[in-house]
Amino acid sequence: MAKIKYHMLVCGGTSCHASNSEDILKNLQDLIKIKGLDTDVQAIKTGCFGFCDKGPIVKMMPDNTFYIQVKPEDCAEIIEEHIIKGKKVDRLLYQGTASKENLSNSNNTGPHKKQIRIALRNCGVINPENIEEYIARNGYQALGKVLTELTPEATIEIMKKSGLRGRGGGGFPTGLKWEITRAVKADQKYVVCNADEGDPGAFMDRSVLEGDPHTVLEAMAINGYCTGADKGVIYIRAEYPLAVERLKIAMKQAREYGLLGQDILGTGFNFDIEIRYGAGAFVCGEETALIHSMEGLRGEPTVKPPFPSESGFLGKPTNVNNVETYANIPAIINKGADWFASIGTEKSKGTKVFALAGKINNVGLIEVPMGITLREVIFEIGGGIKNGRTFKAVQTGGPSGGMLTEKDLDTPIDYDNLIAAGSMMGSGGMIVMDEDDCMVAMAKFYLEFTVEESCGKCSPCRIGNKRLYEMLEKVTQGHAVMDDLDKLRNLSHVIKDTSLCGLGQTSPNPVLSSMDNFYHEYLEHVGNKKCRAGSCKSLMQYIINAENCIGCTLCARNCPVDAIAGERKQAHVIDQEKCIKCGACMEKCKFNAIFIN
Amino acid sequence: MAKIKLSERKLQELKEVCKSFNNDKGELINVLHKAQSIFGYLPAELQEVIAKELNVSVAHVYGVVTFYSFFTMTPKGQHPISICLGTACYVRGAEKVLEEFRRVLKIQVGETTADGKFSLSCLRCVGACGLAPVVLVGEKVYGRVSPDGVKDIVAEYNN
Amino acid sequence: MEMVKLTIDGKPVEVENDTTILKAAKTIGIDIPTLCYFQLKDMNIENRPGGCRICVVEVVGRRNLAPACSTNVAKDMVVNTHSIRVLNARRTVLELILSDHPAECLTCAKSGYCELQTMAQQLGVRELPFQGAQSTYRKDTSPAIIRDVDKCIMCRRCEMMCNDVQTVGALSAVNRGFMAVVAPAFEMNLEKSPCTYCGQCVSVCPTGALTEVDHSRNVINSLADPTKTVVVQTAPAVRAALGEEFGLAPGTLVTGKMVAALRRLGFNYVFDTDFAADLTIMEEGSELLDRLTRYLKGDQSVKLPILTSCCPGWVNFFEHNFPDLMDVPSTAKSPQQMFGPIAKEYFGKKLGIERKNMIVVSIMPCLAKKYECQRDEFKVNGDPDVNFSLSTRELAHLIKLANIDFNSLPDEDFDNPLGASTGAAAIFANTGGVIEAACRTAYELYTGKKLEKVEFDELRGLESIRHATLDFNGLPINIGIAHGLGNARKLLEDVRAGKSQFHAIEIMACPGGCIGGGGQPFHHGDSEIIKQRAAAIYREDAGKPIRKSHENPFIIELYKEFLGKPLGEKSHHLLHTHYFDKSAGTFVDE
Amino acid sequence: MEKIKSLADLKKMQETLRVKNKVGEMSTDTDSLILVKVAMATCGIASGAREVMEVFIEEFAKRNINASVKQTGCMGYCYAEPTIEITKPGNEPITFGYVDLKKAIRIIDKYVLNNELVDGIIPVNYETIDHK
Repeated sequence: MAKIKYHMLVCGGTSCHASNSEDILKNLQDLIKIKGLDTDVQAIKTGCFGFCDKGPIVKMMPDNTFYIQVKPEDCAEIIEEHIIKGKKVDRLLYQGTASKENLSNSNNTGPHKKQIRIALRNCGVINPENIEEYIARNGYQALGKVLTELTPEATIEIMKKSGLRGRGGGGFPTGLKWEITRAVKADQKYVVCNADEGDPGAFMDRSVLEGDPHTVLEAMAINGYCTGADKGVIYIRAEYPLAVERLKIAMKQAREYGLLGQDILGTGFNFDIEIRYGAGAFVCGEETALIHSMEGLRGEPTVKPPFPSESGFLGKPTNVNNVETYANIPAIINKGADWFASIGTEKSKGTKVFALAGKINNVGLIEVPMGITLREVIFEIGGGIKNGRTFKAVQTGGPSGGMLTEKDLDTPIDYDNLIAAGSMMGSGGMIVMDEDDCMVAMAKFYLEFTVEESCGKCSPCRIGNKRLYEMLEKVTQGHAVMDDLDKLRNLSHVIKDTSLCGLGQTSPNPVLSSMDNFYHEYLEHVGNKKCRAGSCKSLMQYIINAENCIGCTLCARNCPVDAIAGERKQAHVIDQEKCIKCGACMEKCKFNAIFIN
Repeated sequence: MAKIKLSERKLQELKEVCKSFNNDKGELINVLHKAQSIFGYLPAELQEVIAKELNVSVAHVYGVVTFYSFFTMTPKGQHPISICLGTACYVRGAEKVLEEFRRVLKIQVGETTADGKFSLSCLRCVGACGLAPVVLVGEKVYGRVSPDGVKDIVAEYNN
Repeated sequence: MEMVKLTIDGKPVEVENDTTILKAAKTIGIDIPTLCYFQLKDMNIENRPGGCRICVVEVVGRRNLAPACSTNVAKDMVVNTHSIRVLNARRTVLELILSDHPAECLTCAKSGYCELQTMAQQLGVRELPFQGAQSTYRKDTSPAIIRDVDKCIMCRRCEMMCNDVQTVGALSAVNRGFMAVVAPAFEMNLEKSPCTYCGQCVSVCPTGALTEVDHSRNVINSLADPTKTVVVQTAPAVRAALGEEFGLAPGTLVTGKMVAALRRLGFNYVFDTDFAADLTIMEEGSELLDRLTRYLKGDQSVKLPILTSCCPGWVNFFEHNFPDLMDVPSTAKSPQQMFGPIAKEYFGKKLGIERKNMIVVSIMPCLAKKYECQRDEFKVNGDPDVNFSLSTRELAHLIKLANIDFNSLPDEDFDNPLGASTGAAAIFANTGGVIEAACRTAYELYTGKKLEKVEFDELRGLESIRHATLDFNGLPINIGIAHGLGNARKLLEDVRAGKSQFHAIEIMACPGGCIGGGGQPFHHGDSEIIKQRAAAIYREDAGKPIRKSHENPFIIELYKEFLGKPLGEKSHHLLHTHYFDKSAGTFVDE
Repeated sequence: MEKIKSLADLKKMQETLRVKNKVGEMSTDTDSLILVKVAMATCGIASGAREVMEVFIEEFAKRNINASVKQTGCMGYCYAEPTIEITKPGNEPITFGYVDLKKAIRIIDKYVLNNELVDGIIPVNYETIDHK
């Protein structure tokens, strides 16, 4: 059946492409033909390998030889030596950790991969609708282990030792949270899975639930065992029908296999889970708001303390963790706290899943060890900026986070470093922006979101964010004065300082961080009435170049607001007061006489 | 507000739903979800019935309905169109797509066309950021939508 | 309880560890400003949403500012209530609130009483730095209450009162974010909601978002009309609170000055609702005795307990919520509504004044009375028995309008015959008062013996639900008392479930009874004021020469001359009413 | 389904399943079938993964190819949806992106039948923790 013996994979990622990978491919293909190898050997372009700094890359299969920084002129040597003689071309080999002497014989399959999948270990691997595939991949063994071999205290000790911190954004140590809930005495306790992923541009939790629902169920049961709860509730966005469907299937199967319900694995431990639905309220990601929503109330947060660990769902002690946090737990139990703690940085252990999106080539879901730099994420895994544009900023932490710029690219990503850099980990949205994105408009975009999602309970968030938004609107419309920028900053600080819950306490972050990093853009909007990204419509001007205009009147006839005046056969003029910047004139002009200023 | 007549059969179905939740007021949001899927929206009359079934005040039900953006008190169009305005879609030009929909359908966000065929709404991230900008028509997801593609999408449903 | 030591503004303080910073500060004379926070001590009423953020203070070591109203003290905590950071934040937050509040102070009904206005003054706001969109809503005028929720600051006090205290459920927070506001379902008119018009929302609203419907202009017009004979009746609770509006200490009885002021305002006859209260006791007490005796004789058709029916808020409440129990309350009209027909049909006829030429005005501590006097069953050919009902606050306003120096007025007496009353009528103002008055009469009529002590101390107090067993000559009579509709609901649910042990239950809709009514001068959460009013009412009773309703000579005369006997045919026609099932009330028009 | 009664039973079951399913592991058994996994998370389905999966099932049946097609979760390559992964006996799994109906047929013609690769291969750029 198999006819082709050798595959040569040539990276076709943007950055390799920029360094002549196209020529490499062509050379290889030509050589294969010339040498009459085309029945045995095939060279083909692939997607990005994610090692752009080592590109262009050529990977040989099936022996997995990894050639780096290949030049078009190297192709003949590769064909001659590797294919015909069966000898690797040492000088092009990726060395990695292997010693020089053993290079040819080493089974090195290329640079160490930037991504490690722990939370996503089963996503894209197993059929999420089949519990047996999960079981085959060690599924429910962690639960079995804690129920039969470990006390709740010992399990909590493992969790603490692993250094796992909440992946929902706050970064609170998970083991400690469990310990606190365990310590509260009550006749009934609950564990909750927060699957109300609401950050615009984030889909980590959805992917886990859609790809590996059992891991969440298993981890919740472990949590229940540790904290003393026999009931679990998954609070999930109604916007995620597929995740809900797969969770339901998973729950049904787990019950059938006796992995949820009474007397799990014959240990006498009872635990079951129900689903409650969100209904489109971002604030319900906040613990207390989430709990009120689960109780059928308006999802308004309440002042903490009391914390949910003392008084949560239905007034009972409740432990809330997010989906990604749960997804790490079975792996930690199976492979040990030390293993987990060996990954990541001193204070942030393990990996983090990010939803990489925006103006980036490889939009996708990635899981990287803590401590990786933004540069690696954006330019290697992400394959760089789309359409060869220039990187401007990356937004992390969603509406609670901030903009990180060029200067932050080499900062190792962890909870504390991101806060120090003026942003935050957040739940894992990572939106890349290029030079076409106006930073004031981005801040306004996030504020618009916050204004829409504010619950309205406390005045700084309810009214303050609205005023922030209005001021930003003034800036983008060119109506703001310098005094407004000071007001913007002061108000931002007051909102952070006085808001009731995390939403308001972080909502001004996009404003503050864009002001910190791109103050010149604010100044330009206010002082010069100019938007360098060209995205603030009000600051755009359509202008008719009298040189090119022949006075055909087409533009004037197509202007929906009669903003264009001029005699036939004479240059026309646009009344900037009337112009609504619809662009119809420019579209119609056949003489390239209209341009944007 | 003129009174509308709710279908007896659907009302019966709703009452069964409430019963299946033990008429527990803590299940209000679950009940509202089901009610909206039965009736397509949550008119005032329906909220009164739900309040009675769960033994809570109508004001409370309305307070909850108006808190969550998923719930709607106006009937959606036959083909509800939702434009994702999540960050990924935003930076990839979702606003222009929205504008084009408004222009083509001649309605604003939250409105339904006169023939009841289309309604327009915005939502925040369906998690398909890889396909940004994303538009939903009913359950169907359209990815990488450009303003130019808007007419074609509408045309698909106009015959 | 463990004690903790902490420092507030450099001063050491030691308090129990579950004390809030706000309360701890108060013990050492530091008054942290609050806006949404509201408390009626001794009545278990507290509103602490932590929403306005005016009370924020700096706690050393804490990342953000802490709301003093809902942050508990901790050991060695160091609190600063007026650092630059706090002052800037507090003023900015207030400026934000003001930026979404109509700047209509000059014409606002609440001007001078508005807590937001006071706060702006206190924090020295001199300009409004934030301009922008304002959240605006439809105005809503019901028979008793005006909602102008453009002025709502989302303190949630009204929502708490309406739901947690009164369990009426007319109001809820609705919408989200900037458009969030407190409103009835579908933001429809209150009139279409299960609102009882108890007015407790109005009495706690810090701003002009909720105010009473003002009828004082109608009264002024009537007084100016020479063809009209204008008769006024004043409820018992008014005299114990009206003085507050003129700077007198809470609990000052101003009965005589009030009468004098009303006379100067031009009322032709200044009568007293207390007279009608005595009349109520005759009817309601007789009904109690009648039901009791028949019940004791084994009459299966008799319903016990009997519930008092003086309180219109309470009547509205059970019409909405307990239509299945409509045969339980007494059929006796409230004193206000007993007064109306007696004034028009008895007094008016006696003087030869045609019904259409007599205007009856009531001064009430209550907003539900405004609705009550407009009910159709209390009208004859469209002419209401009581034409207008003014609140205590409106009366004060009217007095000021007429340039009357209230405090220097002499004490004057009510006119006769409808101005004479007993101590039993006076205590109608307090929770437990109606039933005590009824018992004074019922005891004597039932046992035929004179009471040695007219005070029933076991029926007094401010506890939310109280019960007592009285000895009617060897017959134990179980009395239940509830004030606040939430407490009433509990007693009613027992009745519905057949678990109630009581023979008679007194219910008043407002916490404290009528002295805490929705039409009284604003107490701003000071429960001491309510206690002082209650004490004043008991003083009024103690000072009366006659303290039992059935001994009121004018009442005796009224029965002899006009009514015949309690529960007689004429009484039935003029002094008793019936109730309506309003449970099916819908917001949606047919 | 009989409930699993103990950890030992669970482990026993896992062993059986591991052999039976050879889930996600490189196949060493040259005789066993070809495994096609289709990423069926929201993004994938929105881009047409369901239709692609159907094509594979139909074509394999039509052509009598000994293969198994199954759905799985997100593989992470949102930019290249729909994505599929093919494991041929004795070979490393290969991931293909931008798989539309036409391409699905091409993949069968070229790779499945002739071991010839087609454009749009996505190099796997992550490691998944070892489960042994």
